[in-house]
Amino acid sequence: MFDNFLFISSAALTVCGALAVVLSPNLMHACTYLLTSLIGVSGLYVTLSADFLAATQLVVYVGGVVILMLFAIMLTGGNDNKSVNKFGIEKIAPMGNIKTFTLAGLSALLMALVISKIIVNVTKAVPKGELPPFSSTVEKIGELLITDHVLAFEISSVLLLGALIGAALIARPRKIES
Amino acid sequence: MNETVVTFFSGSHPYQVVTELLTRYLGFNATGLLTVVTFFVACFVIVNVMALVGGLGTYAERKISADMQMRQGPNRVGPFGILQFLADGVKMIMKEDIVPKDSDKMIFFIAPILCMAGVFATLAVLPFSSGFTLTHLNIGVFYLLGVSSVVGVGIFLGGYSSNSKWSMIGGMRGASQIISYEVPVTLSIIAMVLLGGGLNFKDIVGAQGGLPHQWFIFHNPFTVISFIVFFIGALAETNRAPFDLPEAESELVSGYHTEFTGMRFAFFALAEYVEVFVLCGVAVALYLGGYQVPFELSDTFLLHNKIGLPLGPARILGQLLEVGGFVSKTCALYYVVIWIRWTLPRLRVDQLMTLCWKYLTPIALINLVGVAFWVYYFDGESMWNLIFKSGAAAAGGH
Amino acid sequence: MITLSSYLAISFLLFVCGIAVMIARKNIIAILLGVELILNSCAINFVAYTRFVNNNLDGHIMSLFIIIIAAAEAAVGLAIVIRFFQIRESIHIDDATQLLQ
Amino acid sequence: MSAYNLNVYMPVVILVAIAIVMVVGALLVGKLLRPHNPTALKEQAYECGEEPVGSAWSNFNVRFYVVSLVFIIFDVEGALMLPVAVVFRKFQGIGNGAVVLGSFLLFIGILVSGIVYCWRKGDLDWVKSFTLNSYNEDRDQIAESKTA
Amino acid sequence: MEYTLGSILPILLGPFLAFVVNIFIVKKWTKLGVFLSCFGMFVSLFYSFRIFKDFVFGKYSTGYYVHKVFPWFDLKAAGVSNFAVDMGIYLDNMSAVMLFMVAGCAFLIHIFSTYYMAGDARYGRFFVYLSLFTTGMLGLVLSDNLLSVFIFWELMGFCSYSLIGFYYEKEGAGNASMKAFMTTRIGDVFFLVGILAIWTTVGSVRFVDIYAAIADGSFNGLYAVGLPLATFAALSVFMGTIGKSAQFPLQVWLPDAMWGPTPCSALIHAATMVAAGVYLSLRMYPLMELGGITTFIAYIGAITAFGAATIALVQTDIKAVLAYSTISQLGYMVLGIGVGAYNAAFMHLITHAVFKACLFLAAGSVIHSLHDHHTHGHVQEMPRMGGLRKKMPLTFIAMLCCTFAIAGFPLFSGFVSKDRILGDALVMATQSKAYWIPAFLGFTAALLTAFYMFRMMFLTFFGEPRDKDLYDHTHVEKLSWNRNLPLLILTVFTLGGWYSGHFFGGWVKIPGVEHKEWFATLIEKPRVENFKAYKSLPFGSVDTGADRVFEESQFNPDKYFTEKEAHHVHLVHAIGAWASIAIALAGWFIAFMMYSRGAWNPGRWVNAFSGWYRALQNKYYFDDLYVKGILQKGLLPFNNLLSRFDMGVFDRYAVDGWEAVNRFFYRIAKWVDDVIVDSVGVDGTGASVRFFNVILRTFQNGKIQFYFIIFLVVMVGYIWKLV
Repeated sequence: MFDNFLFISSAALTVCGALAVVLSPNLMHACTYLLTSLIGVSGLYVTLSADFLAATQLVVYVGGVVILMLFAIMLTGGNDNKSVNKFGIEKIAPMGNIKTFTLAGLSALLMALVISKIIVNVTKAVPKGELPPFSSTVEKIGELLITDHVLAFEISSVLLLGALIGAALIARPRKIES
Repeated sequence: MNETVVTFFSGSHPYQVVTELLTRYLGFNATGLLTVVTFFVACFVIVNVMALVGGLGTYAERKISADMQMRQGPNRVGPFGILQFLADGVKMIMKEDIVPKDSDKMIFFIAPILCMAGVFATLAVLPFSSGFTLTHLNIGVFYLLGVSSVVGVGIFLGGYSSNSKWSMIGGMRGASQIISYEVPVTLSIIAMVLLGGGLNFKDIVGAQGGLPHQWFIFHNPFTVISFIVFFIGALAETNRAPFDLPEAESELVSGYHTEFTGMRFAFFALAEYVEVFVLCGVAVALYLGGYQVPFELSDTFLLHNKIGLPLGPARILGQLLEVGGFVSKTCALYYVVIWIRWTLPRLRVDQLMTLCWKYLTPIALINLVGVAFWVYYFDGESMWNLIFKSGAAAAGGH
Repeated sequence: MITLSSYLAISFLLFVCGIAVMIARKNIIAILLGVELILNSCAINFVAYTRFVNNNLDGHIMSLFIIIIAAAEAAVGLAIVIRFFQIRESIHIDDATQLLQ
Repeated sequence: MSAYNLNVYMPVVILVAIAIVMVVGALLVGKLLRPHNPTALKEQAYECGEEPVGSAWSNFNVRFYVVSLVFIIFDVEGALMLPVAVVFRKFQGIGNGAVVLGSFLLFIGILVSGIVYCWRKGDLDWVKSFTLNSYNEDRDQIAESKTA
Repeated sequence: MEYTLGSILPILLGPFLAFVVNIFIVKKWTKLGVFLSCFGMFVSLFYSFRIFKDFVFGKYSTGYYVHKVFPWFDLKAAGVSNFAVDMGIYLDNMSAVMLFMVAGCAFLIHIFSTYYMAGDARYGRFFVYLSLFTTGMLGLVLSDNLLSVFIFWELMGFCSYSLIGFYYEKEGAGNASMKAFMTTRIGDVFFLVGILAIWTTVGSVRFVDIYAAIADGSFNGLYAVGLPLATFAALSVFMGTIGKSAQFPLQVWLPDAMWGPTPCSALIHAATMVAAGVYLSLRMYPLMELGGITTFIAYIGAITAFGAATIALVQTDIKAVLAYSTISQLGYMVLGIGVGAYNAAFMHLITHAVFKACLFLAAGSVIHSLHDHHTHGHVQEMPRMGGLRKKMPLTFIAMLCCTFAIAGFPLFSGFVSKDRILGDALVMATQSKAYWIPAFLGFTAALLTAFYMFRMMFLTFFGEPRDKDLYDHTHVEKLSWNRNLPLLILTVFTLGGWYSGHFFGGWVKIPGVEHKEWFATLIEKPRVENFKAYKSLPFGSVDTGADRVFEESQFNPDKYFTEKEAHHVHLVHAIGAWASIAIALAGWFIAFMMYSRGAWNPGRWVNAFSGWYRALQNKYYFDDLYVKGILQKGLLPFNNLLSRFDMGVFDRYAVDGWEAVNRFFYRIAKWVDDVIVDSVGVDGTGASVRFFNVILRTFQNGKIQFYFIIFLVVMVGYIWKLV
């Protein structure tokens, strides 16, 4: 009962958020809608009994990536010229125009055709299993992280290091040698 | 096992009787319905209590600051002015709701909701007692971190949406301050999780005891520093003085909620006060023994078999004792927070960032490593245990 | 009845939305939003499969690393955007057609 | 249905719902009680009584971004370290504490080198040596190189 | 027996981790880095002493060894059958003694270097190399197979290259480092060939497997390039020794190695680099024996010992004398191997390491204090020294003791070991005529050794100062922990009693003290038959050794002889011992007469043997031979020949002829070009390019979203096909 409610509400949140991201003409609003979509995904993780992932989704995406995006919007949105949009160069172009939306719609349709075909085939192949009982995943993930996936664990730290150094290097204003 | 307030009650006789009766009269299995109702009632109670806490927080703040400044403070409404917050509430709801013309209306509406939702969602795992906690999630602390990070987004959007320069600066400052101080706080929490061996508050609190030497704060030298780091970080995360730069009245008028009037402002304020309470509660649960009562007085077995109370009242009394322990410790911390606000001057923004990144974060990292080494070398024994053991050995033990 | 296909459908919708965002938008940051959507849809797929098909936690680990990579990607990507904006005073994707400056 | 199910998340949903209902409800109820007579002056953003010049949504300093960048890296690091921290004592119990400690320390060490880098490069300084000047110079140089 | 990895690996990891950390920190935090290096060495010393104590004086019997193995790579999975290489640790008495010696000497040299190198511009970098160098040697000693021996061997080669060329601003240092590197490389190539030869036969390169194979007779009946395989392999491996330990044909690099800072010379000449070659030969002794090349080895050793000693007679540079004495002493060790004096050779390795390290450090101490105020350099020339014993008494004592040791005076360590080698050489000579020459050369070299060492002593420390200015500017030596302490500690260990058990020779017996010949008891030839039932243990397991407690060996030199033979051997040994003493005294006497009393004029000898003198000064023209003979006469003409062929034949006929052919076709082509290509081809191509350009430009527009759409379309096509 509650499972279904949680699933449906999270799914609705996710999908509606995603659609709103597509349709919103305002970048800041799109980012807010992305936030709701991400929270919905977190709810979906909960229904899949991936509780740790749900929390990670909240911490990393909501607390991190979205704020990063918001900051980036504010850092790039400054232009006092009134003839342009708040966040772009031209009024319409940054958030798309009829041409791009048509293109996007066509591509999305194309993808939809293909992926629906995949999904149909896959669901035929996979036996319809009941949901296994809900269980906690934190300890199991911890064990996996230091046994089977220890290399990935360590390498991810290297990845993060690279991202940190690279991004700091790029974002830092510096003098360019001519 | 994931325990909730429902599992606590569902073991009791009256609850089962009610379930049976309802099932009989309604014609379907009423377990689910009763679960929802129980949860709803519990949530409602806790939300109301928290609203009360928020209200009393403002009152306490004013009264304590008055005490410190040798003034009277609010003293007209009710005895000692204790009903002042109700009067404030009424005033708030009667105020005109002004939405700036150039503002982003949608986000202007959403921002307080994000703050409120983020703060209230943290209440779900706040461990008032072993039974009366809404739910002991397996990812308790981590969940709390994730949900409370929504507040940062709320503050940023609040500052952004009003299209006022003060608000914008306040919002940027608030968001960057909150995320910055989340780093040392997270690192301190990881150290405690290492000691407690679980993210669940029940595990962490259960690993501690009722007496101070069993608390994690005095577990080893690192945890003391860890507590200080956590506490400073919590102050900054809730934008409390001396870290109230996002709403620094002398610089930014009123910071990110400059343009919010009436109830919208009230919600921001309420969210802040409740968040302070919640973070004090987390500090208590992580470091100060949580709901543990000294000498295990709250033990149902003790109350039921040794003292002779009936089972039901014994359980309830035990839980109430635990709630009392938790709330009293939390209120003590709350007092410290207010005390700090009226004692220390506000930091400058560069000092704020320096404190976070150049002092607290390295200290928290070293602490984390230190705690990990402690757990490794002493097998998780607290320093008191080691002292007692070595003392016993010196006194002729084996 | 919640089945694998319902999750697949959601991730499918998310994916398509992401693609649409990536093509329709001319704002680089908005395009990055689309990338996030696509990454999330993949992560949902991983978790759903691991839940319904083999019920171990490998999919969770995979999703965890997707989240990590998404965070790193967002950090670096946005840094590039900011740098680009500093140089070009624009975040229009069609202004970013040349690698050199 | 066992007690071990998704019901544990019910309070979360209820609390969030209460929060939303509270805000919306208070605003709706307030609408009936409070006065509503807006004027142009009232609806202007308050900037100490002066007329606002331009939009507030303007370009901000990069330092906010660098801080949030370091933060997100640590955020992810925390998310990865928590499960390991949880199982540390368990592995310690079966005598494998050293392995976990080793990988844990290696993980931290690699990231610490990152923050040390940022520290050395001055990314953690709020008041940086580079300010608008170098930024403008930068732009001028690019403009020159473009024209040349 | 409880040797877990935790008690063995720190030996290697101490200096290695110091090296790794130092790479990063030493430039900035030099003092900390130097301390780390020394501390890493101390850790190594501590653990190796523990092993030394347990193995040599502890409860573990002689035949005991620890062998821990872990798989390095295994190609079975990749389809290559039976190709798996294991790495491992092999510990027995010999490696225990060796480890302690290496770690001890290296530690003291580290300490001394803090005195010697302080103030140098590359003070920190020196320690980086030093740590890595020591790691290489320790790793080589701990290795259980030839492959990892080779790896560490090359690691040392690299380090010696860096250390010899440490002052790379000086041209000589750069050349010397390259010379050392290239010369040893020749030996290394042969060594690698030897490893491969062994691997093809045994299927493994572990020592224990090789021993087992020798015991099983796996080498019998196999031939390679006309030689029995065992001989071939033994020769190849011995070539490695020749290169690394600077034996007769490849000895040229070692004297030049003194271009490096003196402490590193001490390390290269004493404990590490050159010792590695001899150590390898000792490890592979059963193979040499099987290959029947012991006589060859004896000759090589004797020639080296004698030749180097003669060259040392005429050197005036204090370090050069020591360098040639090193070659000479290495020759003794190899001679010992050749005449079957296994443990005497090994003992000489150890004793030589100790006194040679001490000698070099003492020389360093002398050189460092002699500062030329005109050239602002240190003075190494003996003619400018003299009378220094008053200025630096502690160094003098250390150097004197070492000189006694190397000259083979009784009571000192050199006597104990060298006498045994010479004694055994004499025994072999009485049994086989072929050994007369090595024995004779050995005894002669002993005489020369005593002579040139005392010559060095007299020139340096006795008499009147020959360069008054230099002498007056030299400070009187002050006792300092990092200058004198390493010297004095090493000096203590130049006493023979530490090695033989008899502090006063065999004659004076202290009542109540058991004289135990631990060295002779515990170090013995690998008895290959013991390894037939060998079973290796997985890496990291606790080695209980229950299945490998071998028969205790009691030192009994008569064990292998009948009573009559034993009597003969004893007699010959006694003769050899007395002869050694007499020879050492004679050497001292000649030097004394020449350089202290001045009774005999060395110049007369020079005049009398002026041809020999020039030959000696030019090191028997070996460098000239290699450079002018082999390189210039052999390789350079070959090169020239090739180039002449290139210019004369190839250029003239092939290239020029081709040109003529081309010129003909050019005429035809020009016409075709003008008429067909230009009008039709070029213009047409231009038009078509312009046409495609229009199409392609729309694709190559730099717009990411456009690319993305293309990508999507292609992907959709693929998926549609696949699903």
